[in-house]
Amino acid sequence: MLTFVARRALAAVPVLLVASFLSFWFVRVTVDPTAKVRQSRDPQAVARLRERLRLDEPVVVQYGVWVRDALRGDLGTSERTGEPVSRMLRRALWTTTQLLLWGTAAAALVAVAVGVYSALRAGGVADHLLTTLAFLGLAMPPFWFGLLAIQILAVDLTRWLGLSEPLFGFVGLHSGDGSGFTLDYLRHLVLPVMTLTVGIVAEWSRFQRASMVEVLAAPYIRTARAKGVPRSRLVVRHALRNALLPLVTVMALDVGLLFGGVIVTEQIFSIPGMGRLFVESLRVGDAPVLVAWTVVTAAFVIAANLVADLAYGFLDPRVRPR
Amino acid sequence: MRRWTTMVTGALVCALALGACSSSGEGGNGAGGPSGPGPTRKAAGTLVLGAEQEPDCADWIGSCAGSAWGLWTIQVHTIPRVFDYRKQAGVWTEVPSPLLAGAPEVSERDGKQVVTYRLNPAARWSDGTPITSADFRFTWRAVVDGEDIYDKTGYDLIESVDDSDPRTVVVTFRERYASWRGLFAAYGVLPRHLLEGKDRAEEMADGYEWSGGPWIARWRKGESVTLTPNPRWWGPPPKLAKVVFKFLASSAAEFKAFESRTVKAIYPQPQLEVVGKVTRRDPQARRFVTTETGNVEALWVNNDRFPFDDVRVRQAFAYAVDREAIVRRLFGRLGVTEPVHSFNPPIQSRYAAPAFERYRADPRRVEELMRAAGFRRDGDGPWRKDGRVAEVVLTTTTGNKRRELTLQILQEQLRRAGFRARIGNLPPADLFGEHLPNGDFQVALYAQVVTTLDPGLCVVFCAKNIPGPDNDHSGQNFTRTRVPEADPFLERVDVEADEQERIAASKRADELLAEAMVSLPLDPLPNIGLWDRRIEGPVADNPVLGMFWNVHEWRCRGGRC
Amino acid sequence: MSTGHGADRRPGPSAPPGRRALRRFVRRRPAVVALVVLVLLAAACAAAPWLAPYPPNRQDLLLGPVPPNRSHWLGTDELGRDQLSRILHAGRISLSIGLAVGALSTAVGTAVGAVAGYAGRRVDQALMRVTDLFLVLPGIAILAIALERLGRSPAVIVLVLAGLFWMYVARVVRAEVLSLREREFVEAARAVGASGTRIVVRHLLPNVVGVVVVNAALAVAAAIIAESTLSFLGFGVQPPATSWGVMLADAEGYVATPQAYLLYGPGVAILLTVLSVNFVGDGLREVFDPRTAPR
Amino acid sequence: MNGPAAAASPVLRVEGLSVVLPGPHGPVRVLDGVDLRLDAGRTLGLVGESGSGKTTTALAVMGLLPPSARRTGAVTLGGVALHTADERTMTGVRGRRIAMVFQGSLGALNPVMRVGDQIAEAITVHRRIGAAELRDRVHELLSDVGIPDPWRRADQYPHELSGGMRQRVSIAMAVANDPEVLIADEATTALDVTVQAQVLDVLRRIQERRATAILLVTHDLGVVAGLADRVAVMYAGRIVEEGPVDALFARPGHPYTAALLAALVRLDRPVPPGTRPVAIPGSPPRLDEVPPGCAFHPRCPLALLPEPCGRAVPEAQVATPARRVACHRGAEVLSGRLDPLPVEQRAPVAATVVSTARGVGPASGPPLLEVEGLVTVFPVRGGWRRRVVGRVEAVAGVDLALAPGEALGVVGESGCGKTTLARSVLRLVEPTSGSVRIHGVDVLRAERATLRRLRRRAQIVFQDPEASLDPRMTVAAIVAEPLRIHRLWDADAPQRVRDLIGMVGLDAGHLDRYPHELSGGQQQRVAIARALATGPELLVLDEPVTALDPSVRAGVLNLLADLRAELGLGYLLIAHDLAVVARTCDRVAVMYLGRVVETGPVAEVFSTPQHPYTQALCSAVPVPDPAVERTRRRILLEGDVPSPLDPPSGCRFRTRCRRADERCATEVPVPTDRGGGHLVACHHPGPEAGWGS
Repeated sequence: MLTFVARRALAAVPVLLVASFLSFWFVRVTVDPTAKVRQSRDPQAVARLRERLRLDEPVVVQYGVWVRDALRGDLGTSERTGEPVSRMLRRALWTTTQLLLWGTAAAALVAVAVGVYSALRAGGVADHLLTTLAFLGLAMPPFWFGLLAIQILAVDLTRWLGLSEPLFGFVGLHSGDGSGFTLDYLRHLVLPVMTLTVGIVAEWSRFQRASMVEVLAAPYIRTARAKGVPRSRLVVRHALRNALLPLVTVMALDVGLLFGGVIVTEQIFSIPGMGRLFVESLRVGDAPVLVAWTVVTAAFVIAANLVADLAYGFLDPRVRPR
Repeated sequence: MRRWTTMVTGALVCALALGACSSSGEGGNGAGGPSGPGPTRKAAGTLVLGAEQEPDCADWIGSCAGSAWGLWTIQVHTIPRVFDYRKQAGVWTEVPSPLLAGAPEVSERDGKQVVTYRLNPAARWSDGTPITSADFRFTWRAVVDGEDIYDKTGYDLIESVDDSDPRTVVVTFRERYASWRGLFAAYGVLPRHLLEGKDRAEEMADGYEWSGGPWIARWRKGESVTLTPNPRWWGPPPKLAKVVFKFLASSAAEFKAFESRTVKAIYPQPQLEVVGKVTRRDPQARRFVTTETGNVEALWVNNDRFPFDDVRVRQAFAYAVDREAIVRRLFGRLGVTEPVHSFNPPIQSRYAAPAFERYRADPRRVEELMRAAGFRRDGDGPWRKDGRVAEVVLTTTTGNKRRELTLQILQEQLRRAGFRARIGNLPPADLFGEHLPNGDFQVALYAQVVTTLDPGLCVVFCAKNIPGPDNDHSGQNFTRTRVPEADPFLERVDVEADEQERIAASKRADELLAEAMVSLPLDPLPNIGLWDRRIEGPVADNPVLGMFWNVHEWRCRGGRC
Repeated sequence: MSTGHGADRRPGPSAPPGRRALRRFVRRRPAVVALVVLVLLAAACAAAPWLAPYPPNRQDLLLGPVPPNRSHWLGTDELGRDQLSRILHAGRISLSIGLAVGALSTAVGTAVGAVAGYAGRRVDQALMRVTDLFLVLPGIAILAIALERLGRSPAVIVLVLAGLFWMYVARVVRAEVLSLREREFVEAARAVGASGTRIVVRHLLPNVVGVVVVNAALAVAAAIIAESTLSFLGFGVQPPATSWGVMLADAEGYVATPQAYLLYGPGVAILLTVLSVNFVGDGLREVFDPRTAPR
Repeated sequence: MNGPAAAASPVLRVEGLSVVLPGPHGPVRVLDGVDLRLDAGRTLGLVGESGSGKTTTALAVMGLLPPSARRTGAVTLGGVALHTADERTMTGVRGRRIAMVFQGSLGALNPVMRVGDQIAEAITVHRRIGAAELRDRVHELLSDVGIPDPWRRADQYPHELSGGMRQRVSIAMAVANDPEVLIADEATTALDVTVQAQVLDVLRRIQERRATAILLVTHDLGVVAGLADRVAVMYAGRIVEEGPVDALFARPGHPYTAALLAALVRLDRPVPPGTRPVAIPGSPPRLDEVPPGCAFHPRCPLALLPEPCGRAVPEAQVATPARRVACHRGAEVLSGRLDPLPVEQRAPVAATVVSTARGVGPASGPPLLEVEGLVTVFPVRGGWRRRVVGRVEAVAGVDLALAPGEALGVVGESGCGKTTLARSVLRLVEPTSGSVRIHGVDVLRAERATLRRLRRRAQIVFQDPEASLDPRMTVAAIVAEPLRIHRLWDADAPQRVRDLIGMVGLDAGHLDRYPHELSGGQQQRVAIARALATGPELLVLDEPVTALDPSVRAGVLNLLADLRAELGLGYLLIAHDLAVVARTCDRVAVMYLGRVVETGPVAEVFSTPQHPYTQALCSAVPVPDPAVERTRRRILLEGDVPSPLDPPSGCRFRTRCRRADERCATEVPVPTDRGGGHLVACHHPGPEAGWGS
């Protein structure tokens, strides 16, 4: 098993290399890394920067230098803040990882529950209602959902209930300058996680429903019924586990898409994660951050896919490595 | 000459950071006398305030100089400066800060200008080390010798800083320098004993724990700045136990945060929907809206580019634009109905002549001027000359909805006047980093923001400051303005010590610039503040130091915020 | 011959698969309703120049924002522009972007998927690596950088969005082709001597039409959402052109203000369109799904 | 119920069972008044073709119909009325008193549960039991069904077991609580004959030991013959005939039963030359389009039309005390006054299509097809980069020769490489070495153009007719495609397409149809027409009737025989069903693990097999004669086919051969002629004592 993990991880390296090169190249051709320096009144500054980034050499060489530095843990220095990019990314990634973990967990839980319930009541009123909701969730621009959620669940609710503080926070992950895993933190997570996951909850629940319906029609379910397995055990022990398998793959693929959602969510909820780092860096054309950002994000997605592969192997004995 | 650059830099950084650039006003209400510990009351309560942007870094004399929100959230509270800004007799003026024991003295010695500051003996850093003339000297050297210093203007004219007496700072200039009041004010004074021999930029960039002001600031990147009282502060102690600036990423969230009282005060950009929200009735909220700002939002015209390389076309352009309609539409509900008529911002109004008042929408004048310039027009079609269409590309920074809307109004007005107008917005970095310096634009909409009371337009309108080989392409005259008659007056404003002469020169320059219609000032970009009524204290705008500069004097009704 | 003709079970004339699919689609009520809504919406937008009560960019600065009333059914915005007219015109751009992205990504995806699925190991692996690569790259970020840097014209939006969507179609088509390739009719064609091109064009592609159409519909919906999200982040089309996403993003701050009506029009337009497209796609999926197809 | 006054008390009784399912065009009556009676400890065979309702009957008895089904009638199990029982009660009954074994597909067992746990679950859901006792019980059950090494097997997952093994697990699960009734629904259908024989043996032993009553649901009358006491035949949702197995086989009372029986081939007797299987026209009706009156009447040679067969549904008539026949003319048939077998009618084949008609039967002269030392190796990929981790010699050195007009059958069980052989011969898969010559032209080394020309002369018909026709093409387009590809499309071509369609027994009305609108038999005829379009001399037939219903098979086989006679075609026929080869071919080659072990004239090989494997194979085929089947000695093979990834050394069959000795492990047996072209590749050839009749 361990060698399998190692091999899969190793296999991801070339993908990461090519992805990082593409990201690097793309940012280089689109974002001028000297833009900010050019506003400085020091004419030598641009020349110094050009030399440091080897802008006069081919992109491949620049990339090579970048990789060499990156392997030493040096992802460059932000043009905007002068801070080491690696430090900025570490900070942002930690915040975003929290969002993604909570988001994925909550979304999976809700989606599976809804999907299973719908599948068991397939064709019923509840199923139709949940299907309609899912379609609405899919059709809703996520930022739109987030803004409405803030207005209704935070602002209006606060006023109606006459609270001095909103029930759900929507600025950052803590109120004031708090920190740590507290009730306050959870209250701040609710709205961003909802916004981040509204689309995927809808999608996953639809997927889970379909997969569950299919599994419920599988011959082994009939076999289990024929031996007298009661319904509850049938659903949990036989149907659910099999129906979860395909969802795992879909979830992994969607983590990449979630990164898009993170950009919007963090923007709306003022959360200092990868999304906001990206938006801020893009606005000022902070090339070093943008390069590192795309590469790290790609690595994150690759890692997520890897985890999903391994999870799939763990869940499904048919593909379990020996 | 130097303030303008600071200002311009400020404007750039500010605009870069997406914003309309405000910087603050109305020290009003007779806030805090210079010094002397008042009756000590126990500091109580935590106040959470909204900050619209996060500063990029806290290196106030280096790469992050002029960052408006950096100034408002950290710098004013921690860096000692020689002047505060108060409105006296209806005019914004510098007053000595608690750092000084009295007003600085300006004298002449051996034909050189000498400024003497006498320091308040109680002034000390948060570690107890007294603030001395050595710190002034260190600050001067740090600016002059520093590598990434954004603006050395003024400091580079200092010949020496005498620190022989720790309590007396004697600054000797190489030549006369009218704008000396900006020195050690915008940049403040840095602690020599903490920074000497170290990489200052590195030490300060991510925030610092020392202070020479009422608060000690702790900056949590991305989330907040927390101010706690500086126990060694020699002035009246802060009345609050803690002040937190939460960074808000979007203006929509900003208002909701205030509405739900997640934050208790905000200082928002005057976006359109903001206007609606500010004017809504909320009995729990207090507000100010002021046009007395250091801002001038203008249509900056490239004087080198067809068709605006012809003064008559520029004038026609000015007559084609209905500035009043635009200002009324944008800010009418805030009570702002009149465009600004000078490039000197409202807080420098005594240096300003309402020279652009002449340009009011007038289709007839447009017609006359265009024909005089050799343009012809068929019916509703655009003006043409030698087969070339009078086409205008209007540019502003992407992401600013109000400015984008403004351009849409302009587009419509220009179309009617016979100009073919296109909108080509650019990311701030591109606009300020590339297109403006290279002259690769036609008409750009952005604001200049001034954080000093000293006037000075030469840096943006003198011909010698057109970016080019002579000034290492570092000039700030992006509009390529060449009005030879105006240049002497503009230069004089920078050096003239006599106030009356200076005012006269400035007004004359205004007239000449308006005559040549080098660019078209639009509006003063009002400053807006909203706060919960439970906040007590002198809450008001300060056009130089921002709304929160005296937050140490704020408290909450009943100690609860 | 003794066993001659089997009993003809359906005496009526036989229908080609397309007509059959149509017939089955028509039986799905929500999908049909959605299709009607979609067609009406698209037609209204297409006819905007004739249908809209005002020119979309005509300003009335004195009027400013007024709530819906008899002369402005959906009210006016800050510049006094008629919302209904703008929504109709914006729809042209939103729908065009959606359709173009759907068409482009489907075309590319189908071509890549079909080639990868049929050509066999080496080509397949190469193409799939490329596909994986695109899936790994942070899509919306690339998109934003591209728009910020290459200009925000609808063409760039379409190109880049399509560049981010084709992989999904490619994967589905490839999987479908791979399974079709193993079907014996393909082998039969080879046994008869058919060339690779003929097999792809005559046998494989007609049989993947189902999944392709379904995925194209989903791509259209996703593109409209993506466009609105980009607009929210400030990367929408340039004025005076506007799209639903840009209108919605412009109205973002008006939640819970007297101008909140500005939010409803474009929001409902997006919601309705995407909802309809999804319903139609879902209907198509069931029509084309071999598992639900009765023999 | 008009049943016989039997002495034994019925343990399961089904009376007037009807089931209606919702369909796209309204409700469909899938079962119509089914009466069944199963006595304790006895076996009832329920026989019918796909869609006849036999599985629905089984599910209805178990209460496992989908919720949308409406069921009427009574089901009584040992005095308990199941038709009125609620779901809770049924859950308690299922698996404890009445259990079911399903068709042994991989999906019948939960893929993510260990088989031991699945068996254990069958016990624990019905009673409390200690962990140790449970484990012992599971292992005991696994041994009971003949699974060696039960301790290890219990910890494996279904995909790690072979098909036969899985089916044994299913049986173990079903009998875990010693139920009174065991329903085996097509329990051996997907299995190879040798494995089928093993599994049937397990069922037989279980019944002997536990006196379980078995309802044996199958489409294969042969299977029923050996195991059942009574037989019920279903057609279109009704029981058409029921009776004791001997009497029913000896003298079928319903024309349908008679035709099914007549279509069976007995391997224990040589096929009389020139005989043809009796073909029932048409195909079984879809349940939503059941003809009025007797559902069988459109296909029935005895039907009296319009009255009564076209109008009235025949009631079950009690012919003798133990027999019932639901046929208007059943009495006449049973009394022998009427022959239920249809009279042969044959339309002449339009021979104009193929210019050169050749003689029937093997002809002398140069061989049509020569295969020498053919080896086809597949790489097996695995691991993270899908690298080649092993090689499967699917075809491991095969020599064959086929004379013009000759029909050679290739038989063997799944995985023996026969299908790969078929595809290799036409180079649909790329062989690794050896040579294939068609009329002396080397196929394997042919250039593209030569290969194209060859493909006009050699064609293939696949197993699954539906899969082998492009669903988006009309019949006309499908048949015309070869002509277009080979640039033979001219003014006469449309007529040629019509001729071809006529030749395979369809009419021009079918030309505009799409494949899905045709029955399986019709689809296969279209596939044959396509294969004939370019006038080939060699047809490779890969399991041409396997996917077809038994009543339809004979028609297709007859067609193939006729075409061969008319057109002088050479056939290379691949089949797992020995009967098909016995009927159609002149010679047969028996394959095992990629090698031909025995080859020779059909009659000789099947009547006196020399190779132990051939003997086991022939022995495993059930004989459709209850008397013989009950008494004959079977040669049961041990274990499963070894993995082709790692075939045994020497003789590949040695691991399962009772004659094997050291020589077999080291030396690959060379085919030796036992006379008359009967070649055997075995170190110890010879007839098995006691084999044959």
